[in-house]
Amino acid sequence: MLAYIIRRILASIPVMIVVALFVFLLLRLTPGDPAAIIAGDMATPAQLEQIRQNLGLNEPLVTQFITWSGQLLSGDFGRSLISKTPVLTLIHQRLEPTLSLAIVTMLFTLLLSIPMGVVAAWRHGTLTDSAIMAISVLGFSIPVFVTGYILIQIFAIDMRVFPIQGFRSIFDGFWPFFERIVLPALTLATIYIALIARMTRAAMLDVLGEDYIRTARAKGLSERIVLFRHALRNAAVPILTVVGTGFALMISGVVVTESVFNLPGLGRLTVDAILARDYPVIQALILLTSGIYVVINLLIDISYAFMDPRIRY
Amino acid sequence: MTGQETNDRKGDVLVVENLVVETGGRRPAPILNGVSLRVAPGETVCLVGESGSGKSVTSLATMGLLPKGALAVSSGRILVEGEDVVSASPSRLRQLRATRMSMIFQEPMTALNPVLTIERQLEEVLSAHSQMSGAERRSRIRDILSLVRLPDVERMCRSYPHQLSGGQRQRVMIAMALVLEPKLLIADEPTTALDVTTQKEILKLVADIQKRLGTSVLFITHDMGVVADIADRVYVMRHGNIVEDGPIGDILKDPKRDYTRNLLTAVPALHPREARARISNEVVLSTTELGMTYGASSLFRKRAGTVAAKDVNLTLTRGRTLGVVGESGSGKSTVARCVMRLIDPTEGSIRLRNQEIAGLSRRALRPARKRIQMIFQDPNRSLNPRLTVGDSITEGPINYGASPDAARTRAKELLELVGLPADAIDRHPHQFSGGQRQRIAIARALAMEPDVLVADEAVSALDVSVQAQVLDLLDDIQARLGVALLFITHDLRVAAQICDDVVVMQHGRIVEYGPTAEVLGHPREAYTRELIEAAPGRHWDFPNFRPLPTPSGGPVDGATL
Amino acid sequence: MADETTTAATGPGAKPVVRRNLLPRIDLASLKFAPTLAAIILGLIVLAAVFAPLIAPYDPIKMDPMARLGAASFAHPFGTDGYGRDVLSRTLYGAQTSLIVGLGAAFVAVLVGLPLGLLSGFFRVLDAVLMRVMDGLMAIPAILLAIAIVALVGSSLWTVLVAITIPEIPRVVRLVRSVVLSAREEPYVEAAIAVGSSLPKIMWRHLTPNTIAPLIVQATYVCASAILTEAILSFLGAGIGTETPSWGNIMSEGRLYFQLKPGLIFWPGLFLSLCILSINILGDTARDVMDPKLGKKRKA
Amino acid sequence: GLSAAPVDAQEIRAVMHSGIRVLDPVITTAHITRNHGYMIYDTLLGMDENLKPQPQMASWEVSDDGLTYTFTLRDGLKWHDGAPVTAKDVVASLKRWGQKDGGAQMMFKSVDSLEATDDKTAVLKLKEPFNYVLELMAKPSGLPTFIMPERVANTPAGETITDYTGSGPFKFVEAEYEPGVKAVYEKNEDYVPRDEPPSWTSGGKVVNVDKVTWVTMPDVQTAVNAVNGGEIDYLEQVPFDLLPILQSNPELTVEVVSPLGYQTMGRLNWLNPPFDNVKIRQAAMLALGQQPILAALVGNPEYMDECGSMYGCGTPFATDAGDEMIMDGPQPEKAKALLDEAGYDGTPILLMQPTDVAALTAQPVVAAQQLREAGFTVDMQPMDWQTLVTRRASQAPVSEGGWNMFFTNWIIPEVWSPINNPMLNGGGKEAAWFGWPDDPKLDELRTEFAQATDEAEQKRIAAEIQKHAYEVVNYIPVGEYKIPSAISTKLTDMVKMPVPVFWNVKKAE
Ligand SMILES: Nc1ncnc2c1ncn2[C@@H]1O[C@H](COP(=O)(O)OP(=O)(O)OP(=O)(O)O)[C@@H](O)[C@H]1O
Ligand SMILES: Nc1ncnc2c1ncn2[C@@H]1O[C@H](COP(=O)(O)OP(=O)(O)OP(=O)(O)O)[C@@H](O)[C@H]1O
Ligand SMILES: [Mg+2]
Ligand SMILES: [Mg+2]
Ligand code: NI
Repeated sequence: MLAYIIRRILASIPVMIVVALFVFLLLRLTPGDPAAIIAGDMATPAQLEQIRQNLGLNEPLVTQFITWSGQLLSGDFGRSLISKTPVLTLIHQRLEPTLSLAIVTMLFTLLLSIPMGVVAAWRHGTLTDSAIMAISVLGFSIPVFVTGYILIQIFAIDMRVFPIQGFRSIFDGFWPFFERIVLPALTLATIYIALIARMTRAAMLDVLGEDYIRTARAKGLSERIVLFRHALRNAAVPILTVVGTGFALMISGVVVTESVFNLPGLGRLTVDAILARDYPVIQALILLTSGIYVVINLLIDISYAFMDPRIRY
Repeated sequence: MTGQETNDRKGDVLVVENLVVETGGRRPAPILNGVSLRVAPGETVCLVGESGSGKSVTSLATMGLLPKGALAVSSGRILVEGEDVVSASPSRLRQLRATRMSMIFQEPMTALNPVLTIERQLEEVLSAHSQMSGAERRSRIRDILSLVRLPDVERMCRSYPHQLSGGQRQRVMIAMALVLEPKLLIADEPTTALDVTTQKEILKLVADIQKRLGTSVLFITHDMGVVADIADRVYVMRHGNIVEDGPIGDILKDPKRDYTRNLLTAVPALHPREARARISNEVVLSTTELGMTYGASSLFRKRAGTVAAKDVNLTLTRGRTLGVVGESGSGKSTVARCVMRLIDPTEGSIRLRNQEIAGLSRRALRPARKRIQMIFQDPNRSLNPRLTVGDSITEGPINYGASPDAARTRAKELLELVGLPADAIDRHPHQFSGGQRQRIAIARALAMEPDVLVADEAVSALDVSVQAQVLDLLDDIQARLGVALLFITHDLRVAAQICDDVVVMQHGRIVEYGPTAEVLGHPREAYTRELIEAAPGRHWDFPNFRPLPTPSGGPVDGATL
Repeated sequence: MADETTTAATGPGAKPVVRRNLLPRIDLASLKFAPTLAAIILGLIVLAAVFAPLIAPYDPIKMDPMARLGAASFAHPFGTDGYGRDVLSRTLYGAQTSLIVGLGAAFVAVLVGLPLGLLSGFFRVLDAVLMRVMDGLMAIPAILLAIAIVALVGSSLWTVLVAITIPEIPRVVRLVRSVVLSAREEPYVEAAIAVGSSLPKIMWRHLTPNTIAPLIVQATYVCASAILTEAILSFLGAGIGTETPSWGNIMSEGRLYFQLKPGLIFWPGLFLSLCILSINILGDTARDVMDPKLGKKRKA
Repeated sequence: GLSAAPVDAQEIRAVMHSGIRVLDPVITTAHITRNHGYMIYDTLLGMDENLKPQPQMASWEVSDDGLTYTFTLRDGLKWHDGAPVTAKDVVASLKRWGQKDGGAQMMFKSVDSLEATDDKTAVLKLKEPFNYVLELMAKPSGLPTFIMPERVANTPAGETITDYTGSGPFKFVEAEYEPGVKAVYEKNEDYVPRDEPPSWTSGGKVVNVDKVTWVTMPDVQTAVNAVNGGEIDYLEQVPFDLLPILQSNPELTVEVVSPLGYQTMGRLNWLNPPFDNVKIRQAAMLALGQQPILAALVGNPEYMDECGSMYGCGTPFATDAGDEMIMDGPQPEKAKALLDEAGYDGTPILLMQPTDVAALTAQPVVAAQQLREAGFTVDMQPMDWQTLVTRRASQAPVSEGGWNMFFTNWIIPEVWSPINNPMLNGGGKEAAWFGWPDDPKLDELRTEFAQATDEAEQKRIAAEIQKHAYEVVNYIPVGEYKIPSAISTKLTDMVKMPVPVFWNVKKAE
C-alpha cells in the first residue's frame, strides 16, 4: 500500500508541473495588468510601465517562468503583487475558514443525505421517495446565495440565534466557531445533500435487488443492518466518489457562500487574485489545489479498495 | 392428492396449503398453482422435480422472500409452527427467520455479500440473534466452519466470497444457515457444488443436528442418490404443481406417476461406460506444469498467496471428453479459468491447437477465443442481469461475424434444445430458475460452436431428466462437430456416463489420471476410492426401482431405509 | 423494454402457456402521473424557449429606467428589473440560454466523461495517467478558465459553455471510473471476454449500463449547476452579457433586490427548479425502466 | 445583535467601499489606499471645508516673490517607532510624491530645489511662478502629501513600500492585516493633535477609540444585514436600492457624509473610427441623456443630480458652459441627423461593460440602448474590470483589441479644476488620458489657466475650457450622485468630508 501511495504521489509530480506551466501560460495570455490595479485610475502609461518593470512583468515569459520555478524549488511561493504579503501567509490565513466550512458541511451532508438516499431507495416509488427527491432537487436548483440569504433572514435576523456573518477560529472556543459556521455550512450542504442523497438512492436501487440482500433478510437481520451494512456498502463506491470530489471542490473554496457569509476563505482569495491578476497568488493556489486533489483522490481510491475488496489497482 | 391429509397432522413445523404464486405486473401468470406440503418435526422432506417447476419459489415464499413486485402469493397459506408467514408483519418475519427457519440458497455466489468478509457475514447472524460475547462468537464461527469441512478456517474467515471456490461458498452458506440451529431448515440444492465426500460429511452434519434438536428439513435436490440417502418423505413437483408425494420407499420402489418414473429411470448409473473409440489423435488443448497461485495481499495487508493449482498436465484430444472430478476447492475452476485465459496462470504453459496462449495479450487472444468456450460454474452472475437472454447468447456469434438475425434464430433453436421455450429469449436472467439459467449458459457456449468446451459444473442444477437431455445434446454435438469437452463435475454418475478420461484432483494437484473405466472402476489412489465410496445412493438401482447389493457391504450412513 | 408476462412453468416437456405481446404496447394506464407531468413541464419550457420571440410580451432588452423595479402588474406580470425591463420576457428568453448552457454542459460532460471514465476504469495503466491529468484539470478554476477563454475568443454562449463544462468533466470521469472499477470484476464481464467481445463492446454493453443510474444523477446536477455557474460568471464579466438574458444572469442581477423584489429571483428560479425537477423525474423513470429487476415492478 | 460578536466597546468596525490591498498611498490613486493613508500618516498640510489649505504637520511661509516656500514642522511629531519626524523625511516624501501625483509632476517642473535646511525646516524654491503649491499639498485626493520616514520614502516610485511606519493618529497593526479580509488600526497614543477644531483634513485629529477595524465584505447584502444587525458600526456605501432596509432602523443614521459626490462619465476613443470623427462624437453625446442613466445607476432621486459641469456642481469652477448637448438629451433625432451628415457607416461601437464593479455596470447598458435609438450599432462587451483596464490602454484598432467607449466615475475633488481633471488633457497618444484626444487648443487653455492668478479670470478660462471640451466631445459627463453611508447611532461627531476618517469620532458604550 505504501508503495502504491508513493507511486501515486510520484506520478502526480509531472502533472503538477504541467498544471503549473499551463496556469502560468493561461494567466499571461489573459489580458489584465496587475500594474493597473496597483496604480489606480489616474496613472499615466509611464507610471504603469515603471510598476511593471518593478514587478518583473516585462521580462520574457521564459525568464519569468524560470524565476518562479526557481523560487518554488527553494520553497518560496513569492509575494502577492498587489499587497506584497507573502503568498504562503495569505493562504495560511485563508485555510482555516475553508477547511472548517468544508468539514462541517460534509458532516451535515453525510448525516442527512445518506439516510435520505437510503430511505428513498428503500421506499422506492412511494410518496416518501418522491418527497425526499423533490426536496433534494430543490437543493441544487436554488442558487446558493438565495439559500444563504433566506437562512440569514430566518435564523440571524428574525430569530437572532446565530450571527449574520463572519468567522471565528475553533481555537477561540467551540460555540463562537460553531454559531458562525452553522449557516454557511447548512447553505452549502443543501447542494451536497441533494447530490449525495440522489446518488445514494440511485446506487442503492441498483443494489437492493441483489440476491445477497435477500440472504441478509433471510438471516433475520434488522432492516437497518440490511440497508446500511449490506446494501450501502455495496453502493458505496459511486457515493464515495461524489463525496470525495465534492469535498475537494469545497477545499478549493466556494466563493458565493464565502461571500454571503463573509468567511475569509480560499474561494474569495482565488477570485480576488484572479480578478486582480495577482499571478503568484493564483499560481500558488492552483498548485495547492491540485496537490490537495491528488491527496483527496488518493484517499478516495484507497477507500474504494476498502469498501469493495474486488477493486484492485 | 395431498389435500386429504390436511388437518390430521397437527404440530407440523411447516404447512403449505394451496399456495398460489403469480408474477407481478398487469397480466399475472401463475408460477405455483396451489402447492400443498407439510413437514413434521424432525422429518426430512425432499422436494424434487423438474428444473423450473417452482421448488425455489415455494421455498422463498415460505421464507417470505419472494422478489417484491416480481412474484407474489395470491392465495394459500404458509404456516410455520402454526404461524402464518404470508400475513406476518415484516418485523415478525424477521424474528421468525434465522431463529425458527433458515434457508440455504441455491446460488451461493450471488447469495453472499461480495464486500463483507465471510467472518463478518457469519458473525452478524450471531450478534443479531444471540447474546454471545465477541469471543464466543468468534469461536462459534470457527467451529461451524470446520464442521462444514472448510479447510484453512482462518483464511476462510478473512476471505471475501470471490476468493472462494464454488463449493466453499456453498459451505459458507450452509454454515450460515446452521449456525443458529433453526427449527426448520430449507435447503435449496445445498450440495450441488460439493464433491461427494464433502457432501456426505455435510449430510451427516445435518442429520446430527436433526437428531440433536429435532430440526425439520425441507431439502430441494436433483440428486436422486441424495434423496435415497436422506429423505423420509418426498414431494415431486412439476409445472408448479405437486404431482406426487409419499414416503421415500414408496416413491423409489413404486412411483405412481409417469413423470416420477421417468425421473428415476433417467438417473445415470454409477458404473462407468466404456470409453468411446477415438475419432482423432489431434490434441486440441494441453497444459504443462500449469500452476496458479492467488495473491492474497490486498492494498492493506501483505499475505502469502493461495496455491490453487500446481503442476497440472492435461491433454485433450478432438472429440473426447475429459472429466475433472475432485475435492471442492481443489483448483478445478482455477484450471478452467486459466485454460480460458480469464486469469493469467502464474506458471506453466497452455497450448490451444499448438498455439501457446499462456502469455498472449488480450488482443492476440481474441481470435483464439472462438475456439474455446466455457460454461461457468455460477450461471447467475455470468449472465449480465441487464441484458436479455437473447442478447447474451447472440453476443459471441455476432462478435465473430454472424448476422444478428441468424444469431437470434440460432439462439432460439439452442434454447429449445436445452429445454427452454424459445420465447425465453426476450426475458432477463433473474426471471428464470437456477437450472434454467444454467441451461442458458450452456446455450450461450454452444452458440459459439467451439472446438473446446470447458464445462464447469454445467449440469449440476438440472434435474435428471433435463440433465439427460442436455448430456445427450452434448454427446450429439460432440459426435457431429468433434468438440473436445473438459467436463468438471462432482457428480460421479455423470462423469461415469459421459467421460472418456478422468482426472482426479486434490489440493491443487492431479492425483489420478486415466480412462474413466480405469479410474472409476478400479481406482488406484486412496482418495479416488474414498470418492467413489462416498457417492450417494450407491445402494439403489434407480432405473429398476430396487436396491443394489452394496459392494462394500451394509447400507451407507445416514440412509433412512 | 418489452413488458411481457412470463410463461407459467416452463419445463422441457411442457408446452408452456405463452402470453406475450409481440410489440411493447404503450399502456396509458401504466404511465405514471409524475413522469407525464414532468415531460409536459419540460416540453412547455422548451417550447417557451423556442417560441420566446412569439410569446414574450416585450423585447427582453428594451429598458425603461424610469419604471425600474416595478411590481407585478397587468402589463408586467412578473414585474420589471433594475433597468425597467420586463422580467417575464427576460425569463422566457432566458430559457433559451439557460437550457443550452445546462443541457449542453451536462451532455458534453457525459459525452466526454463517459468514455474516458470507462477507459480509465478498465485499463490500469491508462488509469494512472488519465486520472492524474484529471486531478490537474479539476484544479483549474472555472472562473479563470472562463476569463481566459472569453479574453481570447470573446464572450459568447459557447465560451461560457466550454468554461463551465471543462471542470465538470473530471468529476464525471471519476464517477464512471469508480463504477467501472467494481463492475469490471463481475463474472459476466469475464463471460463477455470469453465469447470474444471486443473492448469497446464490453464497455458499451456490459459496463456502461452500470454507470447509467449514477450518471443520470450527476448529469442533472451538472445541468443545474451549469445554469447557476453561468450566473456567477456573468457577474465576474466572464459570462453571457446582460443583453442576452439567462435565468442565471436575471437571478444574479436580482440578487441585490432579494429582500425588496424577491420576484426577480423567484420567477427564473421557479422555472429553473421546475426544469431540473422534471429532468430528474424523467431521469429516474429512465433508470427504473432500464433496471430489469424493477421493470416489472412499475405499478400502474 | 443578541449573539453578535462581542465587540470591544472602543472598537469601530467599519465596512469601507472596497477592500484594502495596496498599502502604499503614493503608488496608487485608489481611494481606499488614500483613506488608509489618512489613518496612519499625517499630511504636510490639510484642507479645510472651505477648500483652503491649512497647516497640519507644518506651517508655511511664502516669500514675497512667491518663489520660496518655507515649511516648519510643528513640535511633538513622532514616528510610530518613536523616532522624531524631521524635515529630511518631509523632503524625501515630497520627492516621491512628486514623481507620482499628476499635479505635483506639473509643479515639480517649476521647482528649482527642495531641501531640508534643518531638522524642522524644509525649503521649496521655484524657478517660475506656480500658484498651486499649497493647494496641491493640501488636497485630500489624488495623492495627498503623506509624510513617510526617509528610509521608506526612498523606495523607488514604481515599487510598493513594505514598511508601514507613519506618524499619523492611528498605527497600522500589520500582524492582523489580511488582504481581502480586514485591516486593523490602533490608536497612536503618542500622537499630538493640533489644537484647532477639525475641519476636513485640517485641525486637530483627536482619536477617541482604541481600535478601528476595516472589514472587507464582498457581498453588499451581507454588509447591509450586518450593519442593520449591529455587527458593524459603519458602512461607507449603502447600495441605493437597499436604503429602505436601513432607513427604518432607529439605531442607524443613514446620511451622505461627503458633501461632494461622484461624477460619472463616458469616454470616447479618438483614435478609432467612428469616434475619430468629431461629428459622430457629437452625435453620441446627443444620443445620451443623463436622467435614464442615473435612474438605472442610482434610482433614488434624492441621491442623484443631473449636472453639466465638468468640474462637478457646487465647486468653485462649476459652470454650465456648453452643456446643452448633454443636458437636453437624449435627442436621438438630432443625433441621427448628425450621423447622416457625418456619413456614419454603421461601424459598431465597441462599448466595454465592467460587470464586477457595481457602480459601473449600469451606465453602458443604458447608454447602449440610447445609442442604438439614435442609429448607432453597438457591440457591448461584458468583461471584468481588470480586462477593461487593460483593454482601455490599447491604442490599437477595435479588431486588434482596441475599443470605442467606456464609462467610469470620479470623485468630484478629482475633477474639480482643469488642473486636476485627468480627462482635460489634449496631449494625444503620448500624454492624454485613455481616449487620447489630440487637442492642442485644450492644452493651451489649460496652461493659460495655470498661470492665471485672478479668481475671476480662472473661472472664465475654466468655463472656456469646458465649452471647448464639450464641442470636441472630450468626454461626456452623465451625471452626479452621492452615496449615503450607514452609521450606528453609537458613533458621534464624525468629520464630514470626502475622505472618511476616524479621528474625532466617539463611540458610545
Ligand atoms: N422473478 C421471476 N419473475 C418471473 N418468473 C420467475 C421469476 N423467478 C422464477 N420465475 C419462474 O418461476 C418458475 C419456477 O422457478 P423456480 O426457481 O422455483 O424453479 P426451480 O424449481 O427452483 O428450478 P431449478 O431446479 O432450476 O432451480 C420458473 O419457470 C421461472 O422461470
Ligand atoms: N480470487 C481468489 N483469491 C484467492 N484465493 C482463491 C481465489 N479464487 C479461488 N481461490 C482459492 O483457490 C482454491 C481453488 O479454488 P477453485 O475455485 O479452483 O476450486 P474448485 O476446484 O473449482 O472448487 P469447487 O468444486 O468448490 O468449485 C480454493 O481454495 C479457493 O479458496
Ligand atoms: Mg431452484
Ligand atoms: Mg469450482
Ligand atoms: Ni424487459
